Amino acid sequence: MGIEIPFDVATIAGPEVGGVAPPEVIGSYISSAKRPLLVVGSELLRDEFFIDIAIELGKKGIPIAATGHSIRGFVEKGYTENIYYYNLHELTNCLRDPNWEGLDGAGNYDFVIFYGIIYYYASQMLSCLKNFATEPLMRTVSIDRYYHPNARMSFTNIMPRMEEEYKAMLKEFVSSTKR
Amino acid sequence: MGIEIPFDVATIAGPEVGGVAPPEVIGSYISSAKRPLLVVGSELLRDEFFIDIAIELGKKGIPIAATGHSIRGFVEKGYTENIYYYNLHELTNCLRDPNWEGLDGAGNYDFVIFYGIIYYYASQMLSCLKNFATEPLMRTVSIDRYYHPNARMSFTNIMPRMEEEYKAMLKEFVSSTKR
Amino acid sequence: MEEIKKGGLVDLFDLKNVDIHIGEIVDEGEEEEEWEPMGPHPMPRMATLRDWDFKLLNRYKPFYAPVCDMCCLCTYGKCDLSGNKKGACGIKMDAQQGRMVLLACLVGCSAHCGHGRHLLHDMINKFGRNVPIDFGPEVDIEAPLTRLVCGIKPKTIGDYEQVFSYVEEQIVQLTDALHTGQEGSYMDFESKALHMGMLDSLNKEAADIIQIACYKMPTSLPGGGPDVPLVDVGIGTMNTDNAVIIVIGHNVPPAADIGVYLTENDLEDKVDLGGICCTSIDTTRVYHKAKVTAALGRQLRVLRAGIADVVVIDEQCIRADVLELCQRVHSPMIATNDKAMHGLVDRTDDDPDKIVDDLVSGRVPGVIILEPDQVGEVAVRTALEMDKKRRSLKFILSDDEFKYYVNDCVLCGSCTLACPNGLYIGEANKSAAAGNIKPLADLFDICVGCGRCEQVCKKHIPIVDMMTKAAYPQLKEEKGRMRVGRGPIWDSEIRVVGAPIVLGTIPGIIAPIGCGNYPNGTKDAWLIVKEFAERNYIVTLTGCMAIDCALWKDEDGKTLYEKHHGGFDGGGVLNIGSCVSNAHIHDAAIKVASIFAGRPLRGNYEEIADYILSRVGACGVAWGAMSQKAASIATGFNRLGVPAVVGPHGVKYRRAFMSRPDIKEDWKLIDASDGSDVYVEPGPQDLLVACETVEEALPMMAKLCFRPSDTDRGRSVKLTHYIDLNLKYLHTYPSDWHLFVRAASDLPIATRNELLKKLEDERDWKIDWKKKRIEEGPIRAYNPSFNPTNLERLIRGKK
Amino acid sequence: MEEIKKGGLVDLFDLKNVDIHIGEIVDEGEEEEEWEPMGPHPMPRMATLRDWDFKLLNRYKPFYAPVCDMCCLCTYGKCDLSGNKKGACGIKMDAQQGRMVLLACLVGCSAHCGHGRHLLHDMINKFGRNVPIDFGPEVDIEAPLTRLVCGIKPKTIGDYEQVFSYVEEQIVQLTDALHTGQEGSYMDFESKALHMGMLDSLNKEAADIIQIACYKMPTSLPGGGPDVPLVDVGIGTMNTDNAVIIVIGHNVPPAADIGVYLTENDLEDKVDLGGICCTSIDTTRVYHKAKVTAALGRQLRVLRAGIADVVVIDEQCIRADVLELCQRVHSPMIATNDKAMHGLVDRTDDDPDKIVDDLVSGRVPGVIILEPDQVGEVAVRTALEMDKKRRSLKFILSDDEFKYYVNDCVLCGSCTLACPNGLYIGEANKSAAAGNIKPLADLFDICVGCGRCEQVCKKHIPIVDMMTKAAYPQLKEEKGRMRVGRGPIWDSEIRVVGAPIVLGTIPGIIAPIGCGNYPNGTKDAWLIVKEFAERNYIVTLTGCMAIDCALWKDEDGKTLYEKHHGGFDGGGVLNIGSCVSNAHIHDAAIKVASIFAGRPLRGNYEEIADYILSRVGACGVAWGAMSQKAASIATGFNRLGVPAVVGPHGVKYRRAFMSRPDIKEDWKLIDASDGSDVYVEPGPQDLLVACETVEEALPMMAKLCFRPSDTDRGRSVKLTHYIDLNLKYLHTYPSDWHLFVRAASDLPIATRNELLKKLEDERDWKIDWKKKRIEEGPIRAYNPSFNPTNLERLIRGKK
Ligand code: SF4
Ligand code: SF4
Ligand code: SF4
Ligand code: SF4
Ligand code: SF4
Ligand code: SF4
Ligand code: SF4
Ligand code: SF4
Repeated sequence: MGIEIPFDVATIAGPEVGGVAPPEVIGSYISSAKRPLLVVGSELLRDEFFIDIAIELGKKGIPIAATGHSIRGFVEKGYTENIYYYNLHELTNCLRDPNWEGLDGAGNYDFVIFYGIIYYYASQMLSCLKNFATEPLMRTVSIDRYYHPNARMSFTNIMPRMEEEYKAMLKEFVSSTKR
Repeated sequence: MGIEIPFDVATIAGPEVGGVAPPEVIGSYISSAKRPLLVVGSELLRDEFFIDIAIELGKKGIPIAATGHSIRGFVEKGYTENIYYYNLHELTNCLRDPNWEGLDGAGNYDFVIFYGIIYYYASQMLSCLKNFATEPLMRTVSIDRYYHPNARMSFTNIMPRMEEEYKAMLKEFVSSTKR
Repeated sequence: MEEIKKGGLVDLFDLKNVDIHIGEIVDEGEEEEEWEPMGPHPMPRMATLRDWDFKLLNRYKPFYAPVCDMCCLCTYGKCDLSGNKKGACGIKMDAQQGRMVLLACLVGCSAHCGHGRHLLHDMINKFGRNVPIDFGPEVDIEAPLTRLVCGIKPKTIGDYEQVFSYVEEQIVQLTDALHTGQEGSYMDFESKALHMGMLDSLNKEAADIIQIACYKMPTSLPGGGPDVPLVDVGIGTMNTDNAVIIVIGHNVPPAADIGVYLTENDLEDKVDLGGICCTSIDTTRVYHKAKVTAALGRQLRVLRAGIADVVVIDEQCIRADVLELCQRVHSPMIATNDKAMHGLVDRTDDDPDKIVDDLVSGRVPGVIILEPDQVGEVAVRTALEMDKKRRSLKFILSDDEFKYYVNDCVLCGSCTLACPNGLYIGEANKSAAAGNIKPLADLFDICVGCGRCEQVCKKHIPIVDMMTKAAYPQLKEEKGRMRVGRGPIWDSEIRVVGAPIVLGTIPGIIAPIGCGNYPNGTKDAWLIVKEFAERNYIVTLTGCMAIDCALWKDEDGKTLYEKHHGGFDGGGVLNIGSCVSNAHIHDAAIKVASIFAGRPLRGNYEEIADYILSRVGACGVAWGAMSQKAASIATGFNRLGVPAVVGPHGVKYRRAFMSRPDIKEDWKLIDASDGSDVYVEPGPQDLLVACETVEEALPMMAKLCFRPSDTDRGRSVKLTHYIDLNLKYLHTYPSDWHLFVRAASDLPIATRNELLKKLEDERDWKIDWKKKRIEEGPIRAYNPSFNPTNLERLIRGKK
Repeated sequence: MEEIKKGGLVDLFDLKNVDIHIGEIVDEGEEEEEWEPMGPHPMPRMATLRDWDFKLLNRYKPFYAPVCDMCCLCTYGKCDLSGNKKGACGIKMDAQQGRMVLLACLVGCSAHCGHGRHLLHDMINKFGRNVPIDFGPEVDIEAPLTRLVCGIKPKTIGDYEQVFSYVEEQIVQLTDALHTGQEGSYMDFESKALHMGMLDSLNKEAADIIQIACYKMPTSLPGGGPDVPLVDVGIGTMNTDNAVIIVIGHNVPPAADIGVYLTENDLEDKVDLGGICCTSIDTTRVYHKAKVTAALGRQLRVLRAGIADVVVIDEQCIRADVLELCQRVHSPMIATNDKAMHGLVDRTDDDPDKIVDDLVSGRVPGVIILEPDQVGEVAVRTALEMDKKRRSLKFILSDDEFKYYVNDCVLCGSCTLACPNGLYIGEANKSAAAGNIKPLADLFDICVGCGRCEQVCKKHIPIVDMMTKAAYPQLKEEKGRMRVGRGPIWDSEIRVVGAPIVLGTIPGIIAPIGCGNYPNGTKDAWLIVKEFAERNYIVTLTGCMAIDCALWKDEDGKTLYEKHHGGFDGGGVLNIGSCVSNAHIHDAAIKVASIFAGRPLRGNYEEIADYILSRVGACGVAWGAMSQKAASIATGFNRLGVPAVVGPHGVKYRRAFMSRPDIKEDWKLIDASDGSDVYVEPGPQDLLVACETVEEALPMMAKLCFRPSDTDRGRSVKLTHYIDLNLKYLHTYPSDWHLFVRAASDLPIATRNELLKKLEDERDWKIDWKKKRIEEGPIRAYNPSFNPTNLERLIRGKK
């Protein structure tokens, strides 16, 4: 795993930084999760494709927390199974507490996937989890088009002209996520 | 060039960090310098070997600024050619000024080699040069047994049990420094 | 020796060759005692209100998202605190974050205190300390925060010396706690931050009261309050055929002096006086021909556009590179405040002829004039001269330059990585190169005008100027209207709306405040105001949001200020004033407790805050919150029991205050009527929370207006808007609306059946359909006589 | 209503149910005028002394070494400033560094001001505001800094209320300047930092004067001054057969109350009262049976060793994890200050029986008692009880545990990378595993006791305890002696040494001060004192260096305090007192200007600082400087014209002040006698500089004692030591000694020929060997009537 320039260059928090990883690595990493959670944000709404990817993951049994106003996209597609609106700040506040009961009442999660969230907001929430959700350790990844040093693994920065490649990566990611 | 954990873990300054490089790479990098300067510090005194290395570099025509109380080691060896005691803080204060006349009156340097200096002191001085000695750009390297992210290039961290390897690296470095 | 004037605190400054001698203070009688008996906590010290703070902090547990995993505050460091490790001094990451929050609040609070104290000195110099504090017939409680916190009823501006002395002492005590080796508990850091926030609210009230009193800014005298006039807002309103002076900052005296000079010399139509940030707002409160050129986000672009023939800065929110920017477009600069001197030479008391000559000739790029009453003449005369010299200069890119640059861009993406909003500038350039400038023009409003992008562009493309060029046609049309800052809410208004607010039938007070670090442009500010004003909330604005929301118009070409009334009543859109004016929003809440509910005010902070937290459905929104002041402002609101929503950049403040509705024990209140414990719904759920998008923020703000004291009618109004805003912006019902239902009567009549059905189906609540009653389900039953409090001492009778 | 007491500034706190009413201040006459006419700058504001600052800053240009290339102070950020780029607010890296320096000075200055003000409240509560300030027959100028800065001659402690009000107002004004969007120039940030430093010096004087006056600490009454008694220093001096109380921090009243309780209850031989950091120093000034257990660097280890039956903390320099550390070894903790409350419950005014019971039973790990006079009883009774309970507990590692851990170490090096001093702990463990514990024992003194290593050890080796175990035999023998802090230097002493100091025949005043962040252990502190005391410098110590140098003994078993006299004269080794006492070092320099040179004092800061810079050969050394206080202390010395040397960790303060001897124009002074310009040698060359090793620091400090005013005899003495220290520690002549030679008479007689020869041979100087005169070479000729100044207004006559 290499590292690169954070999408917001000064997002350099300290000695503990996560690495850049390709989709299949992140996908197989997720496969080891006991209770994963997909957290999606408003940037998903810029293209139906991204919603569909989330739904595919949802259909693999990964519950979805829809933050920002992303829930809209799912409602419009009629996907309402295992998906919950949550404010991201409030959600992270719950995730940092090992005793939180989770969206379904069955307890907190051990693995969180960030997807479609404004870079700096996601980065700060990942920072909270990195620093405070340590006992037990919560693993975090991002599948956004940004390098996120506060996540354990994330994609590289992907500029708009590489949108198709990004979409391919997401597909690859979905297919390598086994549950 | 890779990077690793700084010798003092929290020596992470921001987006601009130098890399770890092997002796021959640093050596050949120096070969491109017009006016290099070797800055040595008190840690040199822990073994005659290190003084000898500095003297070898001095004999290749690289002037030496002896900081801390390192000058002692050279005096004891009778090496007084092209070597000047300087306080490292004061020296860096001069180095940051393009108009400084240099130790020999012939002008400032374009390339500085740090060697034998207490880690955190060296690191801060390298930070000053990195941030402020930019027009014209002053290149900096360290050949200490530490990874120095504020230098453009430095060795990796080398623990005491690897002392012999470190000495070999220094030898390699000297031989690859062509002037 | 001059006689030392009455006031208790002696002005020890500027005594040159004068002996300081303090004599005896003679008691003049008990006159002050009459207005109200002293409450339990006048002039609270650092630990006095700690119990209250801990009540808040236990419910709204500090949440930390570090911006940095290291600490670099002493030379034991840097220390790596990641994973909640301890630094060399033993501090853990959580406490360190609390410390950084206290630091931010310190700087914010000191900015207002420093400004207020400075203003007071200048005003006493100019008007003497006996300027009466009298806000007209509709305002009896002239200074609610001063009465509440200090136990003082100020009669003249001189009375504020003791207030500032109190605040200054407390600030220093709190700063002491920042030193390495003090607090080890984040809870205590946060209690101190809350204290700092409270002090800050007091500062703001003091500063605004002083300037209102001295400059006769709008109050409840004719032309004030709801009837304040409208002024021009926007770059497009600047008449560049005139000489143009731009004032920037927060401290109005120098700008006021410019206004006086223009008026006295009949130059009002020859010189345009425009401003940026709060000074501009306050200038319009003093000099009605002034214009509000822009808020913070446009500062760099206004300066770079070169429209200013003179730039006058005072303090705060001024770009640190202002001098360099001015030099680039040959705008002489006048610094007027010792806090922002920019390395210039101090020319106070120097001959104006010489100063003007030095500035106009370009011998010096700028000067310092610390005496506000010396600024007007120099600024105006320089502007008139410079106007002639600068007429031929052009600072907007030519078409050719624009074309050259868009083609030169290599789409390297460096600018995007440097941009706080991650704007894809390269792509917009590419599109412009291909003939479509819209993407670039569209970035203009989303850009926060920071200039970071340009510094990293290897092709030296003047990105900021490129956006300005592309958006130039819109920009020329940026012509809005804004009410002049009205200052205090009238007691008479409170008497009218107190009950509707507490009972919930006015669904809430929404207070958009603060800076322009928006995630997606100024239009969000407009949308927030529009949405709530149309729903009959009271919308009270200050600072940059008050400006930015005025830039946009509806289909009829009307701004929100034109569309809505300016009274403190449902549907009102009030410009309260500059940042310091937002104390009047606190004051309104306090007056509800005092005037409507008759709670004692004097030195009684804890009880009033407890009242507000449980009963006054108010919610601040600092959608572009950026500065340390915004941090202390929000924290001050929080201690008083008022929640605030921030935009996504707000997460970089590191700390939020959110509750856990799922933890029942956190929601135990006391019924003061009988001392019984009552478990309640989460109202308000958070004290400080960030939303990702404005679409998310709108329903969130509606939610944060719920209060345990809501009557059923009030609750049904609030629920209506909460659900409706969810449906409108999130396209779904909120997942937690049922938490706020205590009885069927809490449900809006129009949709009551439908909602009861949902409760039955989705939540398994038991509904008695005949009686249309809820039999089982709610957290608690609705009890109209419930008297919620968090304070045991307020229990009136034991059950 | 209570009568408001004389003093001008009304105490507005703790007024419960009391009306505040301010009447008229009646002028009582002109009595104050008599002592001295007011100078030009009483109570200078932020910009008042800016000209002086710019003079300093132009010669000693701020040098910045960023610890971080980013700024994270507002939510526009983080911003990448590397390469002197600008942040989103327009600030450049250099100005941002100046801002961080101002922040450090703010926190340091506020710590002293907060402490002083707090102390004043407590002392007024206890003793009233009329406690006279009278330091005995030898001290007429009781408060040089107060007179100099404020223009006030304080008669009672109550007079300090106005001083603190002045400082507090200024601190807030300066803090305002930290807000985003204020200064853009690093020069102005530094001028503000210098102002902060000056205020800090005033705070310290105020605080020490108040405590001296109230607690009758040593002055010039019998047993004071040079004759202060000696006390025990070191962990080895603690008698663990007694109950042990450890006080930590800086604010002495709670510890003083413990002393009173012990005395009154005849428990002095049953309870050992020891302390860490400045509180311990000040405790010995009040209660002579107190011991100084350790300085900052040993705090963690003293606590972990579990010797304390009770730990009492007040404020500053307390480990943030103190509560956790206390819990681990079952030491109940009492927090006594609102700045460091550690999340505990406030039990002020509670029944002592209950508190003691709660602590002894372990029901609570600690309590808060904010009233100092309630601390003694609780602390002592708890200690006596805990002593019984804790006797059987052992906190030093057993041999087996030690062995287990040294063998368990995998030499991974994580601890080394976490250690601020980069100590090779793994290697020392390995050596211990092989039977040689010396390397590990040797680390004990070099370790600064931060605990960072342990947190990263994957094998959970208690590294700090390991070093303690290895060094235990030495540690038990750590038994030093130290003079009790003597407080003010006597006017009579100044009268004797004024001339020798200014003329240079006493080569200098060396002032070791501050914290324990040494690069190589406490022995360096000892060496510095020893070297200069033996060379007839005056050595004045405060704070942790005063403690640490007392840990070491010479061959005769004597500490430096025992070896050297305690008078302010050549060869003296003076413990001035705690950190706040180092104001007396400023005061000594000021008194030289005032008493010896007859310069007007009142409100005349600029002239006095100019005098000191040019004539008083004093140099501070903060070899272990760590805290924000050390930053503001050094900056305060600098504004007054006194240079300071720091250890290598000091580079992490980010800023230094060094001159460029090679730039001739920077060294232009004015001869006040005739107004002529004189280009001089670089004396002092730097105002703030770091040395890498103590061997380098010793000659550097000698160099920083050169002053342009030195007589030839004085210069020859200084040159002797400068050259000699170079030869001794660097084994060579200094490369710049010739710069300080103006005439042959400047050269020491013993080596004059040799040195003249060197000048001829190595520097091409022209020597007239017959006359033994230098014909050509020096920067300037020696002129005994040279009257150096930097201030044009001091020119007496034009040539
Ligand atoms: S204040 Fe504490 S955490 Fe911060 S650098 Fe200093 S020792 Fe480390
Ligand atoms: S940094 Fe410059 S060249 Fe690179 S994409 Fe941005 S505008 Fe284009
Ligand atoms: S000036 Fe605008 S486009 Fe450039 S970095 Fe700042 S916000 Fe982004
Ligand atoms: S609202 Fe914020 S940005 Fe605007 S003037 Fe006030 S503090 Fe500055
Ligand atoms: S706290 Fe801020 S200034 Fe300090 S290291 Fe972190 S980012 Fe840099
Ligand atoms: S204060 Fe300036 S440099 Fe620092 S984070 Fe804010 S905008 Fe960036
Ligand atoms: S406790 Fe001592 S050995 Fe451990 S990291 Fe700190 S200084 Fe180094
Ligand atoms: S971290 Fe622990 S195991 Fe590693 S070298 Fe240090 S003491 Fe040994």
